[in-house]
Amino acid sequence: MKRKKAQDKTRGERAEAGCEVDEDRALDFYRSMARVRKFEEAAAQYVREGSIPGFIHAYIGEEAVAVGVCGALEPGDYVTSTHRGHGHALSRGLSMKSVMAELWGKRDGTNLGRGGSMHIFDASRHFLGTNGIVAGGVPLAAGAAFAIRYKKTGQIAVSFVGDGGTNHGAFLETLNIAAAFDLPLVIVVENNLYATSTPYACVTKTQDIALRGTAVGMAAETVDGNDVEEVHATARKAVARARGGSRPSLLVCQTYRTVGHYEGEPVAGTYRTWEEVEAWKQKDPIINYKKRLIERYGATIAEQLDRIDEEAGQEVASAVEFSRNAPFCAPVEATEHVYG
Amino acid sequence: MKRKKAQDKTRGERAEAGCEVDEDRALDFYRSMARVRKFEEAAAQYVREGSIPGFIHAYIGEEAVAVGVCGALEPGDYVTSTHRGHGHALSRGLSMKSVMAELWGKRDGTNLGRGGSMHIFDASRHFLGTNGIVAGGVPLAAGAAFAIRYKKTGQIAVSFVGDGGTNHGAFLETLNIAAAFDLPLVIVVENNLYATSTPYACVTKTQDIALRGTAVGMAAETVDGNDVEEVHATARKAVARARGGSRPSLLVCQTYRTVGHYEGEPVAGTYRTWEEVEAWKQKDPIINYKKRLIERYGATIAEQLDRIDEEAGQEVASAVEFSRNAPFCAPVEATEHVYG
Amino acid sequence: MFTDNDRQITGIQAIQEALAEEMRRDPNVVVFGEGIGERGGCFGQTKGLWNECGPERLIDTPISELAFTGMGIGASMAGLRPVIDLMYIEFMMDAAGQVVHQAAKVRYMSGGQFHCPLVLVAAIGRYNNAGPHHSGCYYPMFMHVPGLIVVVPSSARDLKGLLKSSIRSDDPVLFLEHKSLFSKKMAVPEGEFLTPLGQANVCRVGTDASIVAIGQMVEYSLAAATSLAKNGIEVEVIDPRTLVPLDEETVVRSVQKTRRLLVIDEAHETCNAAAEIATRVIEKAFDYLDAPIVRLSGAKVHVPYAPPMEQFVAPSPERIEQTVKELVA
Amino acid sequence: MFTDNDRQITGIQAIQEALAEEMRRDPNVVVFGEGIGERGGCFGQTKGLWNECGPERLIDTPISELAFTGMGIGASMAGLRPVIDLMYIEFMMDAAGQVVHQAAKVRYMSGGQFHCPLVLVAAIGRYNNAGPHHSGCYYPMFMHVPGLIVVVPSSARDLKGLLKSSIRSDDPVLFLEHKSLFSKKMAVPEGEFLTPLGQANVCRVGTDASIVAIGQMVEYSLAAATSLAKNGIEVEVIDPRTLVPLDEETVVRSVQKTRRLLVIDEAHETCNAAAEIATRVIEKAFDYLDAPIVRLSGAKVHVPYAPPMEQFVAPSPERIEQTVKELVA
Ligand SMILES: Cc1ncc(C[n+]2csc(CCOP(=O)(O)OP(=O)(O)O)c2C)c(N)n1
Ligand SMILES: Cc1ncc(C[n+]2csc(CCOP(=O)(O)OP(=O)(O)O)c2C)c(N)n1
Ligand SMILES: [Mg+2]
Ligand SMILES: [Mg+2]
Repeated sequence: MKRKKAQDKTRGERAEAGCEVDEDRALDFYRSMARVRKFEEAAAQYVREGSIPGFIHAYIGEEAVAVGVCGALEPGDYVTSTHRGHGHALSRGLSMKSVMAELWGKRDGTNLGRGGSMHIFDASRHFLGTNGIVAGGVPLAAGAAFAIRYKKTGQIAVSFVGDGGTNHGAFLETLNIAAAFDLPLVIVVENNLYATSTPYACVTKTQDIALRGTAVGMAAETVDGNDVEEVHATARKAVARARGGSRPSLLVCQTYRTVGHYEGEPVAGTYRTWEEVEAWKQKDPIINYKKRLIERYGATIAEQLDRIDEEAGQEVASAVEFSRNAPFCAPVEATEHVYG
Repeated sequence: MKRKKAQDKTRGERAEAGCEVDEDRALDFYRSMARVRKFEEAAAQYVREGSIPGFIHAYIGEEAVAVGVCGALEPGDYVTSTHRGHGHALSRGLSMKSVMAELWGKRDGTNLGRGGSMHIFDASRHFLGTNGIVAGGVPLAAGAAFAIRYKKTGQIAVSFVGDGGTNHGAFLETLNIAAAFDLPLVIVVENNLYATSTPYACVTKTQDIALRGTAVGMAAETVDGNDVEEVHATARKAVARARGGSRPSLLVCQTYRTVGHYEGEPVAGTYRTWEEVEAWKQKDPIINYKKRLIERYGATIAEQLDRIDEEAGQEVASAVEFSRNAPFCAPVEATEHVYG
Repeated sequence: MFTDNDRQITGIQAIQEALAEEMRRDPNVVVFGEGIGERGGCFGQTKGLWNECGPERLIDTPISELAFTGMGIGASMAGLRPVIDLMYIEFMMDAAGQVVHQAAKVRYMSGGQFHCPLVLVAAIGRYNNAGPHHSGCYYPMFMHVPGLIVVVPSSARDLKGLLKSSIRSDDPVLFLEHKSLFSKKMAVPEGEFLTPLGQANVCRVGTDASIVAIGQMVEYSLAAATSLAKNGIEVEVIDPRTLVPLDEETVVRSVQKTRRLLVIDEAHETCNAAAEIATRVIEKAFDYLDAPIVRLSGAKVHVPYAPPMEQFVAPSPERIEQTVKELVA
Repeated sequence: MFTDNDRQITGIQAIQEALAEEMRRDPNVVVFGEGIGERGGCFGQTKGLWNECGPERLIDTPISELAFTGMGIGASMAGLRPVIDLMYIEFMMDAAGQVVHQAAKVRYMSGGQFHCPLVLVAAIGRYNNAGPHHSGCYYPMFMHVPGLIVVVPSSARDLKGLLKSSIRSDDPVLFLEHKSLFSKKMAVPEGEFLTPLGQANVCRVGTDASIVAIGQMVEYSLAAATSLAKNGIEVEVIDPRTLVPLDEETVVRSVQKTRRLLVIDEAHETCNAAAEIATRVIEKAFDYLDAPIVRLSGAKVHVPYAPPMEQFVAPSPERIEQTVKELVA
């Protein structure tokens, strides 16, 4: 399926394509995206300020992918994430306070402050971790998918990976295995066009990532990753294939980060032009969704959306407050949770 | 290009497809294949007998691939090989005596008996080694191709790899890089349908290996690997693409080993049926080529071919004699040729 | 503990038994690897399991070490207890990213939320001229990585007892089988037994010097010890069996008694297990030593193919004997 | 050797200079890595080279560590001298198969027909809470592998001088840069100079005890030494600089003088460089030792994220000082 821009579609076409959701769902999507956005903005600020130690990779501009995909999942489904994983964690229902506290390195973090941004785990949410190793989570998700099928539990597994990750053996090998073994797995590529500073087009001859799925016999689709409803609709089909028929899918979401690779990197001017960034900001998944919902449901909904924005901001502020005041683990606790 | 069996083609079609070569060339092809066959038969015998230490993977049944491809190369071209690499070594002009002596672990071996069957190197032939690591040679060949292009020497690089190797990250990652970087490289897949005991069809969803090339934007063709002239003709095109335009190719050769995975493994009865092996023996690249040349040039050539068989046998016998009597390196020489 | 008339079985049979018993006991045990299905594995290690376990639990993988090792890790996080057969330890290098950064770290990073109960099985050691890509030991590289248990058995009995314990471990285990054990027949008791991880085996009691030997070096050391006994030299031979965690106490106690220590390790010398063991003894029992600790190791070169050179690069019973004589002189 | 009024530059600038000089000198030097082209590398290590060298010699790779490392090896066999930038040493695990089985072995296996003149560059060590996937040292794993040279500089001067020597080496070099050096300004002489591989640096002369320290531990040890001197304790501080080959002689000579040895290594304890150094000293200078060798190492756990825990897992100047006091007591 060739990508078709969201704005190219009429409302009728969207409904027909099964993209359009009901109002409650739409508000959920919007809320989820707004929460991620506000979270990332705050996290970035506290990294700049130095109160969050370490570094983070913000998900700003890509929120529709995590929200659209995770909206298609059941609570028991397994998810592996990336170095840019706060959005996945929040969209999977991890406690915002705990995720924020993890960034602050605090004991009340999802995993006691031992991991930080690139190592967020939550067993209660079947969240198998953000990951500091590019494509490192892809085989893990395939393994979870294997376990699921073996135990016939009816769950599925989802793995997020970047465009850069699709050139790594961990992704490429797993893609073949997932297809060969009929694993109940959805691999979601977040194609934001760059791996750090490297344009995907400079390290590949063709940029149609979905072909890699097709080549190994896997269902593969490409969607507008900035359109939460399109992502969601396609993810639902992929999830159904996995859950119903134990068939894996490759879902390529075209998107863009409108911030630097990590917080602190210039947004543009080095390897990306300001024009390019600006053009993508015009396609902002949250702003445009707000516009679309107002078009669709009329001005009355604007107020609700504003309230959602506000609530998300408050939730983030209270997560920050909580994290700032939370205690660290004692230094000697560093020796726990490892054998030998 | 869909594979078409050699026997399906008429002579006219073959000539038209640019497959048919002149008589001298045909005799060369036959001689090269016969030499490899006789070499492998002898090596296998001396492994069984215990006078060759270690183990070997014989190339019997696949000779047309090495001979067809290497026949398209210039002396300066780089080649990387596999664990099943005697055929590649001989087809690249390595001294048969030295290769045999390497198998015997002798000082007169290509590399002083330090490597044996899976580690045959010859710098004078730009032969970058048989390899004990599946797909281990593929990135090496890409590197040689990079060096060539960088130095503008007009050489090219060729990498042989098995079907099993095409599921390894070293192959998959390199495939993308070769395409992206326009490397003067030909990757030759020897698809003998099995990786050890594992049918390719059991660990892949689709068996069209060429698709993997296409998916990353590389020229890819599939040929009858038991037809030396078809292999050669296609290899020539790939070599021309590499040498002329610095464009890589993936060349998939469908073939079969009519012996066990390693010498000592039963030929059939475990993971392969006798019927399957027998059917492939009917497609033996050497016997059939002999038949075809007799058809083509008449009975007079039969005598020449018989003489070639005999000469090959004699050459092998004298390589064996040489190797048997050659000295080992002194034990302490094990400490040489390594730093630190 | 075991009677003298134990039955004799090969190392491979011991492994088969351990797998069969554990797979029967626990349906969460599955095996991933190349050719470990109907074929029974490259060394026969899964022979006889096919009828009982079939393709659901014996998963023939493509040659994708990184991915199928990672899959095993993910499966272990989701409740299975995979045994991942990597054939030769050399091929574990292609899976090192997943082993070091995921398997070894998941429990630690997640603050104990996730465990990786899996066993990475691989064959090690010089054996019959397999050449430089099929003869290495390399366990010291993985001993360095926190979170990994490293087991190197030296007998069929321990192959069985330790493999069973490894499968029951909640932490990832590297279970490394010296090829010299595969076809050798050795005494193994009937029926089920476990050998605990982290417990050394004093294979021979002695008073004049202690030898700590790993893998095939245990056999070599016992041969040297027998010969030395004829000269009135009684050496104690200790097989640590698990290198991580290391049973320091048994080693230190022995050194306190004999006051002399020889550590024998087939792995290349630099940063090997022998260096770690020697250093621990220095840290814990320096004052008991009457002579420098001596280390005999695999040479600091790769394992060459030709038989005379291949033999040269590892300690031999003769060299061990000679070294002990010098040590106690 | 160098004057006091050497100019001060950062570690990254030192690396840039070494690369620039060597690339100017030898057209066969090329750099492979992620983002090392126009962007100048994740740490700025190739900044300033783009105009001169361009995309032909600064090759931005996809995230395919195994393949581009293997490419570097193949290119080196075909006559180039690649510098392969792996960013963090963690990502070298994904290339371990090519590093261990090809780069380290080609010269040996081929009987000296082929050489691998290449440099594998990676950043190591705890630094600013990068978390468990970006804070490791791991050099001991690679020290174990014959055929690899392992270099761990501890100053901007050595970063420059050793990188230049590494690029000129005909054997593969792991060149490991501690992140703490990147933005620190240190004295580096103007103009070209080489620091030889295999030669330790005696950073401070002393009589009461010897410290062998690696990477950032050199800085910590010198701080401890200054403080100890105020208490009248004079320690000798030795930086081996290259761990393989190791300048045993300098270490042994120092121990013969001071009769006490402390080895400090940020890498996890088990089978680390400190274990190797301690064992060599036992082998060569046991009789000179007046006290057990002491080893201070990175903890046997991964490097956690939270600042207090991160600090806890490596030796500190205070712990070094305290340990020396106990050692000389
Ligand atoms: C195996 C590995 N190699 C390199 C890195 C360094 N690194 C971190 S993020 C990144 C870029 C990833 O690009 P992509 O997969 O497209 O994700 P994005 O950052 O664009 O979301 C790189 C190279 C890493 N973490 N792991
Ligand atoms: C990385 C790696 N994994 C596993 C092996 C063990 N092994 C040796 S040959 C082989 C099968 C290779 O199959 P294929 O690539 O199809 O080549 P063929 O033997 O059929 O010629 C395997 C699995 C190896 N040598 N290297
Ligand atoms: Mg990206
Ligand atoms: Mg094959």
